[in-house]
Amino acid sequence: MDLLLDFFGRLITQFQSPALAFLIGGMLLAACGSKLQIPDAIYKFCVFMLLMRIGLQGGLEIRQADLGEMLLPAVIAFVVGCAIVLVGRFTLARLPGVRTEDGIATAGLFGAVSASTLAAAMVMLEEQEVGFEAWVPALYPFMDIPALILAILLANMYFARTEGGKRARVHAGAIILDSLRGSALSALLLGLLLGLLTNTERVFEGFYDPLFRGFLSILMLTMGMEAWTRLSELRRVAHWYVVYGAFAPLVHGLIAFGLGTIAHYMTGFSPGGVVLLAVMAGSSSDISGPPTLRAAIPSANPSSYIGASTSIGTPVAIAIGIPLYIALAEAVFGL
Amino acid sequence: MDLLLDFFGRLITQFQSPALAFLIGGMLLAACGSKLQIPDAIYKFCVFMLLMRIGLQGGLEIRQADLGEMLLPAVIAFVVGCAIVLVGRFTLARLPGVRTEDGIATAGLFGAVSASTLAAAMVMLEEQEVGFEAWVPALYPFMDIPALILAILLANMYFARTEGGKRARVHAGAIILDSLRGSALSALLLGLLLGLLTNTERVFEGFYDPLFRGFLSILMLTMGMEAWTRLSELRRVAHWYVVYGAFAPLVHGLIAFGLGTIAHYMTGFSPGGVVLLAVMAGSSSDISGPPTLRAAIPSANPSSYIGASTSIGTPVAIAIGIPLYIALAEAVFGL
Amino acid sequence: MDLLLDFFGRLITQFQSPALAFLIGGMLLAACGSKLQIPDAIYKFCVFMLLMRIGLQGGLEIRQADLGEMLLPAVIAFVVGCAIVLVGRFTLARLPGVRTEDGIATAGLFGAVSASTLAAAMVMLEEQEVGFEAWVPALYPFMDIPALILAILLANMYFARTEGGKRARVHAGAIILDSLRGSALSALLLGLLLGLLTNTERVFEGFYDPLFRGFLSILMLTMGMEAWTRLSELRRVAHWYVVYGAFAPLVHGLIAFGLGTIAHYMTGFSPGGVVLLAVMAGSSSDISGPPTLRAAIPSANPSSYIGASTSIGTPVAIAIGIPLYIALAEAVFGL
Amino acid sequence: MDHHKASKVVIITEKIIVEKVAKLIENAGARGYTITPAGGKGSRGVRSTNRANVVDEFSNVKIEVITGSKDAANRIADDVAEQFFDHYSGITYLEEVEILRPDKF
Amino acid sequence: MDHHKASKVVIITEKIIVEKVAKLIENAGARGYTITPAGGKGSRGVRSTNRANVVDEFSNVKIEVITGSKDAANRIADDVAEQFFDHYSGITYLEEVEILRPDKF
Amino acid sequence: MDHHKASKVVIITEKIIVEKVAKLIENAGARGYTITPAGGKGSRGVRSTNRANVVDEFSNVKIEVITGSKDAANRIADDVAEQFFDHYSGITYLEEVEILRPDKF
Ligand SMILES: Nc1ncnc2c1ncn2[C@@H]1O[C@H](COP(=O)(O)O)[C@@H](O)[C@H]1O
Ligand SMILES: Nc1ncnc2c1ncn2[C@@H]1O[C@H](COP(=O)(O)O)[C@@H](O)[C@H]1O
Ligand SMILES: Nc1ncnc2c1ncn2[C@@H]1O[C@H](COP(=O)(O)O)[C@@H](O)[C@H]1O
Ligand code: NA
Ligand code: NA
Ligand code: NA
Repeated sequence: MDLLLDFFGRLITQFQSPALAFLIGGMLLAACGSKLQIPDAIYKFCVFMLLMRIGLQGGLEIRQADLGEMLLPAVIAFVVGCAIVLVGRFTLARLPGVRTEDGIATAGLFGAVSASTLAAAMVMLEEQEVGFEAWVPALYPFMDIPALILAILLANMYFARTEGGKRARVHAGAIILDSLRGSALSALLLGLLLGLLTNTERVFEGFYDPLFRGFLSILMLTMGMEAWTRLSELRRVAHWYVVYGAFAPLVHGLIAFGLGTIAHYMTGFSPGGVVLLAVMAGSSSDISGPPTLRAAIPSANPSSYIGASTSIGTPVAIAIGIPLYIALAEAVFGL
Repeated sequence: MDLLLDFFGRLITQFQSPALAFLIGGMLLAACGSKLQIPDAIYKFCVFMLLMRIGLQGGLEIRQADLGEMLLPAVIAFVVGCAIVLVGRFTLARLPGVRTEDGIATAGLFGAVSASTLAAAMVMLEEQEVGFEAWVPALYPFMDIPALILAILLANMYFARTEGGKRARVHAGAIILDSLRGSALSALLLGLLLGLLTNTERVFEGFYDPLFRGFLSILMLTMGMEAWTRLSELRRVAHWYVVYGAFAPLVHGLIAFGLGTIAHYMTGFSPGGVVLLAVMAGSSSDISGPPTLRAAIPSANPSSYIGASTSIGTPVAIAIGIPLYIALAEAVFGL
Repeated sequence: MDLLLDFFGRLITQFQSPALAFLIGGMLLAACGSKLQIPDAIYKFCVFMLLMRIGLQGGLEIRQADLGEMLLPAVIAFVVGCAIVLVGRFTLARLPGVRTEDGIATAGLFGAVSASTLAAAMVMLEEQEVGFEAWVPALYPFMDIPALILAILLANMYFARTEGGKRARVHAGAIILDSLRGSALSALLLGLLLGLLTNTERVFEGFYDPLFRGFLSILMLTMGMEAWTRLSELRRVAHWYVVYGAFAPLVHGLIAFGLGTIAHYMTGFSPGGVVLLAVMAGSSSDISGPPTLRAAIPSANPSSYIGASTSIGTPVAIAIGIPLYIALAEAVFGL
Repeated sequence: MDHHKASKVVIITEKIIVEKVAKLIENAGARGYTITPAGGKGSRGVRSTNRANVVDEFSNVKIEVITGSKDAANRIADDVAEQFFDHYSGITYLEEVEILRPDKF
Repeated sequence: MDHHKASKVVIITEKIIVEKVAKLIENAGARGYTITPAGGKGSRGVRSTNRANVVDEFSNVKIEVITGSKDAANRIADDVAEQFFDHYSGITYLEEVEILRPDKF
Repeated sequence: MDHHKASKVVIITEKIIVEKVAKLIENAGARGYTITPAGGKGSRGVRSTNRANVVDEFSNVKIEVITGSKDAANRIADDVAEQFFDHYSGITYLEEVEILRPDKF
């Protein structure tokens, strides 16, 4: 009982975090019909700044890291990414009123990872002074890419069965390349490389790192406005997407949290790392996932999966998921 | 005599302020035909940064403020906003060569408030270490909205009389909502709210506050270029707009300064607050005022009111008005 | 021998500089087909920030400078700018497969100066704590403008001869004005003026100076991507452009380094100044040069000169030239 | 596929009234429209597209409507001109086009 | 100069498939095309041009192809509609134009 | 309202010469023009609209001129092609349109 009270106390403090505040502020603005707009160039710049900062920091710190430790968490990331898609395939995609391909695409998007959500979680962990291994952000592609590939594969298997025709081959290599070339992953990987190999400390410490929080706040504002604006698209699709969008992030996050906790006890994976793993699982891709799915499963209706993710999944993943995992970590690992 | 010399000494120091320097620099660039352009996305971003910073600061500091003190200055702001429009209606709008509706729209724009001018004044007060109450920027809407509504009302009364037809109803509620939803006021109010309710200190101190001056300098540069570029539009309208644009800001500012001084002696309204009140009165709206007036008084010629405001009124309000009120405050309140 | 080893040791350290790292990172991204894009508004903003910072710093420091010292380096800058164009006219432009006007335009572009390259060199000198006179960046127009004018003049002389017709007059005044009005030079000169005449220390120290490195890194990234993307244009022009693009920057830089060294022994021109003079000579104009040449020599094929400069010349000037001159300066002046 | 005649109405006007024009178009029964950013020069001066406009709302847009009914097209052009072009700058004109799927327009 | 009749195909569709459409156009033998940013409203909802789209790839483009061969024009219009408009939103239509240099198109 | 035939000249060319083309249009007696940002591909390679162009001046624009005089339209098309298209990339074509207020064009 005491534990529970303590837990809710911690949870409530998290809600005052500026990242959440700006997210909710953005929703509020859109709800009130504000004409404020963040220009697209600024939005893209914010995303670039965050990913470059995350990448550079990872690269700079990975130099001293023992990458062997990364193995188990990477396997977990892979397993979780695939599991999310499989679960979505056999629950959401089978519900009445949900077209199978739409359900599969949605599961793929929720299995993939949002860099912005990850960035928000990193800021909140830093605020709480909860540490994590330098290589944790590099787990991103291990969860993101398999989820997208599996979803595309499942969609093609479904088409092959229903249309009776010959099964379209899924070019996993092409999809992997496409993901790595996407603006999100390529900025992250470039940052990692630069941080690892070159003298980027000064530009990291004097520019990317101090401006990180600020640009994140603008990004959260934009995402909040977008979430609200796209709510209307959900009206045109089945209600199940709302249900999935509301609960799936937390279920996914808690599964990853559980597996991460096992890794903690087995190999000493840090509590902060467990939280970030849960955040990745709970997030749904906002930058590179949608166009990848749109191109690979063109018959899936984007209103369903983008609506479910942008308008419901992402706000839930950030505003409820992150505080929840941090509070859980504090309770479980006694931070 | 000594007092006057002292006053001019202070006035001259103000002119080296970077905000003014960049404003004049922008005019110079445009006058020389420079091809330098500040992209629209950057301009919008600068405006957002300033308003968010002003709002957050207000919100953060208002927590300790005694809002009762705000009452009298808010009433003054309201009265000044309306007075400016009425004076304009019965002077400018009656001059030969000035179409009545153009004159009314111009008076409305000069009664409304420019957030950029306010920001410039705040920086200059901070440079001089002149303090003001945290809630002063929140006086903005109390002057801005009534001025716009009154102008629209007067225009419709005029149309009703001249066209003899039935008087078009002015939907004050709709105009208030429209103003609050404008990008300027909604960013300011969101900032206030976030500052008041959430833990935004770190992002304020690490991002919005330190970058404030820099983005203001870019904004001033842009406004200077715009002022010069639009000068040509004034050629097509009556000369009276030039006269009004040159003198009205200072007259309005001095009226507000006077009323503010009374509030100073009655309720201890701070000298910095008096200056900012004068600055608001002297400024003319550059972001949300023009589209509001354009939509509500479509027959008014935008070249007249935008020309008078952007090309003459705003440079005068910033480059002469702000230094004047600060020097006055130093002389009157013995700072 | 020892000296040579020492020199190569220094050279290699330079390669880890963040400016180079981001440049090469950009080329890598483009080579891998990354979809990352830096929005045009952000690119323009980065350029503005760098030029304003260089200008302001120059202006602020020039106040204490002895401008008499500037005379000899300015003459050298002028001579080098013209020499580069003349050499290009009588080598590159006479090669088989190279159209004369294309060769002349290319020589003009390589004689002109790149502000971004200059900014990168300034950051690298600051990292090495190698000082230079405050007025060195102000040498820029003394090399840039004469080179462009001379190229346009030579092109017209060539047309007059070949087409037998009357020689089109070159309006040197118009070209000078056009150069000064270009976005690069006008931002630089405005910065100088503001730094010299107004109280811009705080905005310089709190905004333009600290953000300089960061925006430079983004600019270098963009230039790297652009360099790779435009490589394909070179396929359509003679191979000599590749050869010229690869060697001319270093030859030009070393000539300027030599003349600068003479000035060092004659009038005490600083080693850092010598390096920057060499960098200017080795760089080729990327912002204002191309449109100026395009307008003034319309028959020259832009693929040749822009390809040679953007894809080969600039990467060589930055990635090999700057480290080379710094290492040379360390060896020669015993820093 | 069979091709069918249809009409295109083009409206070039100030961005600030784009929503009102869109409503007018929908009320006239058209099924869609396309908007492009535009600058230009007409009787009321030059407008630019991508300068930092302190009063950006005043830049232009080009709105195109394809409709199968020549009547609807005429009505849109006439109504826009009547309702807006006294106070806002703008022009409108019509073109003939060929469409593929007449049921869509 | 002499003027010659030619056809213009206009395709308004989602930005995300612009490269595929461009390939289709080139395969049909056209010598060039022009792309303009566009927003709009059709049967599948409103798209905007310059809001910060978190999923910006979904905004529209307008692609115009001038070609001297009416056949090529028809083929492009038909093929685009068949291949893409089941799954992506978009419209296509044709216009008659007059060109100056028939060898260029 | 009555409708009247008029001509539209379209010029797609490099942004860098837009001012010169505008002057040519005004000298030909046209009362206005509309400019839209454009990218595209022609005989001289691909141009893009919103990448960070280090040499941004080279992206394209589409300029449209409506004029009541078919002669003026022809002259504009011919002159632009003659004066600029040797050295700058670009195309030009004409269309027929219907206008409402013939005095305006
Ligand atoms: N003759 C014309 N041809 C093409 N566009 C025009 C013409 N006249 C006006 N426009 C466009 O319509 C807008 C408004 O015109 P106006 O109301 O005459 O100022 C201008 O900014 C141009 O974009
Ligand atoms: N009737 C129409 N007139 C002009 N543009 C249209 C029309 N219908 C659709 N469009 C354009 O084509 C795009 C896709 O249409 P749709 O596939 O119907 O959603 C829309 O976003 C509009 O830009
Ligand atoms: N066949 C075509 N159809 C449409 N636009 C074209 C065509 N050919 C060229 N263009 C446009 O005209 C520009 C210049 O063409 P060019 O001079 O052939 O490089 C291109 O970038 C395209 O925007
Ligand atoms: Na996920
Ligand atoms: Na005012
Ligand atoms: Na040079």
